[in-house]
Amino acid sequence: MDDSALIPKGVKRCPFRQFALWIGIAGIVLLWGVYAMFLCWFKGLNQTNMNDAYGFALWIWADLAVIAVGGGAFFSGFLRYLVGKDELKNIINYAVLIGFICYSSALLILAIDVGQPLRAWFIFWHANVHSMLTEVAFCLSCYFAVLTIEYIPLILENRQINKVPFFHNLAHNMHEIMAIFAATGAFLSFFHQGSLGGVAGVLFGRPFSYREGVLIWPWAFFLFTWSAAAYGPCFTILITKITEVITGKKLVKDNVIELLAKISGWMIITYTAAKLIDTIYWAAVTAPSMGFTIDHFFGTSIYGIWILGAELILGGIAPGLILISEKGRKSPFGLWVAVIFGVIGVSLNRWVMVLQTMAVPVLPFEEWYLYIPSWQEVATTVLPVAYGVILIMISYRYMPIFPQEQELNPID
Amino acid sequence: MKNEQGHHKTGKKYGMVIDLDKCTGCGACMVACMAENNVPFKEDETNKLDNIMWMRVYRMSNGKPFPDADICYIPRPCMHCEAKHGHSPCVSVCPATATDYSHETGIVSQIYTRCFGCRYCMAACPYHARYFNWWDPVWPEGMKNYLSPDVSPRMRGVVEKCSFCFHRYQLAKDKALTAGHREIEESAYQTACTQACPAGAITFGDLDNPKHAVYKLKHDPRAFRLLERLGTNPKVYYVTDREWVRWMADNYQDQEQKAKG
Amino acid sequence: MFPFSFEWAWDMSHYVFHGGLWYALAIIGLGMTYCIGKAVIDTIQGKGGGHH
Amino acid sequence: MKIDRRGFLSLGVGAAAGIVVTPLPWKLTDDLSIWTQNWPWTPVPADGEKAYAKSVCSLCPGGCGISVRKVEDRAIKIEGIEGHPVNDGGICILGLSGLQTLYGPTRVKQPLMRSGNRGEGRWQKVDWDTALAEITKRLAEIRKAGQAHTVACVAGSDQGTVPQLLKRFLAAYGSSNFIRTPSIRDSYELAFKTMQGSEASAGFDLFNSDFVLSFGSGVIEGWGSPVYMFRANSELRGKGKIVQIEPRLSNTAAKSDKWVPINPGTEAVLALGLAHEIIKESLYNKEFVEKYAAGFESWEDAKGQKQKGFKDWVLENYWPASVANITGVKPAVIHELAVSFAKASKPVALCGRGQGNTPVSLFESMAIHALNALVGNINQKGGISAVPFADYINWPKAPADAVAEAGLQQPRIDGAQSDPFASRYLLNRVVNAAESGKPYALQALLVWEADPIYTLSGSAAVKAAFDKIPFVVSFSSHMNETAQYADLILPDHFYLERYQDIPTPLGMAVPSISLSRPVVKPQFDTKYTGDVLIQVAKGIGGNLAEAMPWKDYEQCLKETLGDHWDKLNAKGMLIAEQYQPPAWDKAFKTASGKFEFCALTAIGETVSIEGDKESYPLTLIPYDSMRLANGFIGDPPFVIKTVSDRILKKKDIFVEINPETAKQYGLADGKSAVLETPRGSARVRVNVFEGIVPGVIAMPRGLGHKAYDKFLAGKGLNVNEFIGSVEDPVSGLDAAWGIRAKLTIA
Repeated sequence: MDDSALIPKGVKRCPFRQFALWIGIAGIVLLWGVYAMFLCWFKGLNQTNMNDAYGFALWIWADLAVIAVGGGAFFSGFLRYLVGKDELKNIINYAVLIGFICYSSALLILAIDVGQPLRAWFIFWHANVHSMLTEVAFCLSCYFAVLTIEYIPLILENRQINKVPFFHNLAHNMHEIMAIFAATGAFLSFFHQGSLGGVAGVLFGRPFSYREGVLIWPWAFFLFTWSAAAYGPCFTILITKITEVITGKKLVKDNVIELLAKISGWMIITYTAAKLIDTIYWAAVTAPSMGFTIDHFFGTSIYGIWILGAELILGGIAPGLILISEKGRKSPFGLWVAVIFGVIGVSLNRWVMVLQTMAVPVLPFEEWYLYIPSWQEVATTVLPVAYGVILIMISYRYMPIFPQEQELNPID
Repeated sequence: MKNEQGHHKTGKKYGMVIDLDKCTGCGACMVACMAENNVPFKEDETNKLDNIMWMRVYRMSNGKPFPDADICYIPRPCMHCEAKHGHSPCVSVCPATATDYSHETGIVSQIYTRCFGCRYCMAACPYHARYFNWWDPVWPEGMKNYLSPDVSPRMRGVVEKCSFCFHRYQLAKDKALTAGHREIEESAYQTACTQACPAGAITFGDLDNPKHAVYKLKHDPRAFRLLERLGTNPKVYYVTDREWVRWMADNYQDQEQKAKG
Repeated sequence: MFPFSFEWAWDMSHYVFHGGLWYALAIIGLGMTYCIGKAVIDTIQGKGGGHH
Repeated sequence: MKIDRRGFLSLGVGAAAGIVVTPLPWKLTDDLSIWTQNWPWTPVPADGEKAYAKSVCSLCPGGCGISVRKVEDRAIKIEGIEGHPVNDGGICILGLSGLQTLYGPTRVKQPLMRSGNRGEGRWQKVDWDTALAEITKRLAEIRKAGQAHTVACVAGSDQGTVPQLLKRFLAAYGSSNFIRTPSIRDSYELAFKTMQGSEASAGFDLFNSDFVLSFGSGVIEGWGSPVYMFRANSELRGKGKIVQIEPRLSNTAAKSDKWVPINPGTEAVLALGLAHEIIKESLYNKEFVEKYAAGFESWEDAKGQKQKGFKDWVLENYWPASVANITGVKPAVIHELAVSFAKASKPVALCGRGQGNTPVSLFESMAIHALNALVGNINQKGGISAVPFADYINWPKAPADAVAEAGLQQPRIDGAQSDPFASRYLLNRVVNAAESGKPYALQALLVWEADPIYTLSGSAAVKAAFDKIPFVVSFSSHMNETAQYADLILPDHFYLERYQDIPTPLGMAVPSISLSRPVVKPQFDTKYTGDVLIQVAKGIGGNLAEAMPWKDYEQCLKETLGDHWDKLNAKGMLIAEQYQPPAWDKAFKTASGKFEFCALTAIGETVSIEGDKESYPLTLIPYDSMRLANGFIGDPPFVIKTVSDRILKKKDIFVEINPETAKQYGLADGKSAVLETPRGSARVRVNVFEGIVPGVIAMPRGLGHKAYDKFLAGKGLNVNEFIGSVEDPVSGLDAAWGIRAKLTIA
């Protein structure tokens, strides 16, 4: 089959057979996930290893993590459209695509995670405005709509679709007012990223994750927004770099990456400082007032104090320092290390805020609760990865994702 | 969750006082509750992390070696907390308003047909008083016969918990209305566990009503609540002579114990 | 979500929350209406059509 | 019409937009959510007229008043009756779950005849005519062959009309082999008989005690009438002291004011050690001991030989130091305990381990009862009293024909009642007798409200004995182990479906009668055991028919209760309110007319258990829990659901051992181990528990069922499979309190 008519002009793509083979491989993984998803839907959540102590588990972690790393989309949009960092237009498409994948995955996982998916719309219909989760749901869905709006023009710019005048015009018009959408998206993101932190931070029955705060917002609220803004770009850079490795092409110019890396670096450093202060205050004041000590929270080998160290040092200080130093972010190795550590660091933070919160015994006669996900949970968590790979492959092949690709990879 | 400040004064605050020295750990409260509230059961119930038990009797141990070892049973219904904001940790987090704090009774309700199973309330509850229906409820051949029409059986995928036998409150209220009484008698509204307890360890009533037994009992100097320092303001009190139980119940550390007493 | 559902209350929480929500929804809705509407008009006026 | 790409795309987008604008998706979404709220497989219980039916629970001898909530003709909840003298509104965990058995799959729904091998579970469903014809034919044949005495009956009680009808049936038939299942009742009845000369059961006025000295009795674990004792325990809070002497920190021990850990099986020695201190300190009740007791001081008998009295015997043999050596209780503790017990104003000592489902040796029950005598708290407020058996059954003696006369001439199969110290019933000996065919081979066994295959120690031997009995009939209304092993099941109505008179609840100090009344109509094709007996008697005819002159059981019950019938129907329970236990001068029907300490000094020592110390360094003891029913009915699903995961995890049972012992044998908490006793071995899991005497392994009773449903069957192990019967040489009772064992890493 020849799909050359669909491929953007001026770029080179692999043969269709090779493309189809990889889509097929990812498709098998996807199907495995879909099978597990249907098991969960038809047989119920007994298919998971969640239990009454672990009402929130792997999935909620995956949700929080993909939304955090998907924060690259809103923050790049914020930087480009509102702050005016115009260079970022060269990576914004990809950031949007990654964000779209992350957010759609998050929504899909949520649809599997709830016990009554067919009633999930009650969260909107019977909204309890005091719940952080309501805020998450609303902002998440709205922002997903924004991401879709941001992604649609890319689809419409496909060579064949763009031939249709209506679509051409629609894409053009959407580009025109994209700043308004991006601003709305940034506004929504500030809230839902924060609310995800709020989800854990307001749990005053769970001294491990509970944080004091301002008005209705616990400090974790702000830390989550901040960390999403800080680590989201790391993930955008990471995926861009991986894409470059796989395609064997340079797709985005170094100055663009370095700008994003620098901003990310400073965000990480400031975030880590804030997180450190938060941690100290929590360990010294908040938790003890509730009858808990730091030893209590880090009582097992899995949830040892190492996890806090790893999060703050390896996931915070290290990538932050690398990225703020010019030498660090300019060295390919430094950049790789920083973005990988950064992404792991923020994922670890989300893990801790969800799973360690559940694991720590609160009642005096309880033991630590430990949990290992079932294959169905793993499969449904891997599902979005396969789906993301497929969507990136299709988008990269047929849409003009990287504006600088043509310039950087001239076809002779 | 309407902010009905005005109702606070006229409302009741139903609560419990459990005498841990009388409690024998026999488990009658657990079964009374399951029988009253159509709680399902499954073949293997030894995984205590997925067995629905609105009223669960926990076992505390003083951790001392033989022969100074001591144990104490501690029955744990829903605490029907009334924390800072006038409601429990779970009520404010429910995104779909499927759980609510009643200012008329002080009872935290759960609307099963509203709940869509996000389990955020379970994450919020430090007492593990909330249970998720991981399975469809299935009753063996013939056993559906004993199901009570007063409490609807729950479907798979929703959270359930102790309601302080709210249907009994409604029944008592209806009865009082028909009889022309303004007040519900203390004895007219009692939970299934209170009624069943063979040791008479559980006392139930309006914590704010000086005529009710719980009012006096909660002021007992030996009375305490579980995890009081979390600020959940639970409506279930415990009484015991055993000091180690009182210390442990609120996670007092050794050094705090020394400082305090 | 709507004032006619029973859990609705006319209080500050609802003003703030739903104010923000409906504001965002309005921007998204109006923005998209504008884009689609303008694209329809543009198309009728014969703009676009692959000779871009 | 030609559809080009552009048209197609517009059409698609148009259609999608169109569908969203229509109400269809919204309607569907709404419908789907409504569907999830009314899943057809989630039951909706039918509503209807509500009513309460009052009755008495007979799942155990506790005699609690119950009030059953009904909707139309469905029973939906069992509750205790407020103000009831036994339970005052409270109710135990098993009583609460009665409806699960009533309606559940374990019921025997019609008469069944075995079609496969014994215990295989293959049955032929038959109608009552066929079933009755079968039992009548079999029993008539045995009788005709002159083997009437080889028919025996095992029943859970010997009081009330059904056990009396069984007894009467056997008597007219020609057999004296009516046997009650063993329990602490046997020990108490025997102690009363030997020391006080009374035929009576034991009553305890714990509500008015101020010092309860319990030798392992699970006051809050189902000992006596469970709910009554729970209430007494609560009543005692702040008013009196409870001291629990037990190898294990049971719930009773944990709730007591003091737990005295003791080496298992040495309770009698400790009791006498306490007696030693009480006598030495001269703290005993002088009035009682001097005026109303015999054999306290040493005396010279008619032949002029010096006989040692209780006092000298105790002072010589039970020095605190040596008692401490045996029991593991420190001399200072013995002394302090003795003093505080004797100085209390209403002290009482109790015996019977756990729920008292097994007897203790006569030596033990007498030693402990001697403490009550020393403090003079017999037939007193707050003490122990001998409660006369109910006297409302006054049927004329069953007429006997020649066959019956001949049969009754034969000795009892269990040799019970053969000498003054022998127990009234010795079911444990039936096992040996059936196995060996001595004194004669059993031809038929009728089982009512008992499950000997499950509850007797040495399960394998019991089963082997059953194999030798050609005809086993069970009257069980649910499929328990013995029913499963029977040849014919003639299911009785379940307790909620029938009338039944219930004598004085176990452990209550005042005689009473209660009446169970049907709260629902029989759910299945079941029949009163009384009716079966009447019909079989009529079928065999002759003197048997004469002995059972009633039309049916209900008529028999009504006539028997006479004036009480109406009152019982109205009140549920009749208490002899005016009853006062006889004063000391009239209380004792012994030869001396006094309380006889000498009965104790006349007999031997404690019973030691099976197994040698070399091969089996540890001791296995069973323990009881309210959450594990271990009698003729097993745990319904609700009850098994409450069992701790430190007792049962999936299908594995946990045994408790002290950390020191665990360390010694390299066993870690939660890990698997192999338990081995002279009677068998099996894989268990280890629960390292600080509340148990080192060297002891404790295993719960009530698990390891092979009968019942998937909720109970196959979970854990039956401790009776690991413990063998050990006969008390004096009373003949099975006094095994444990067995030697070893525990090794699996």
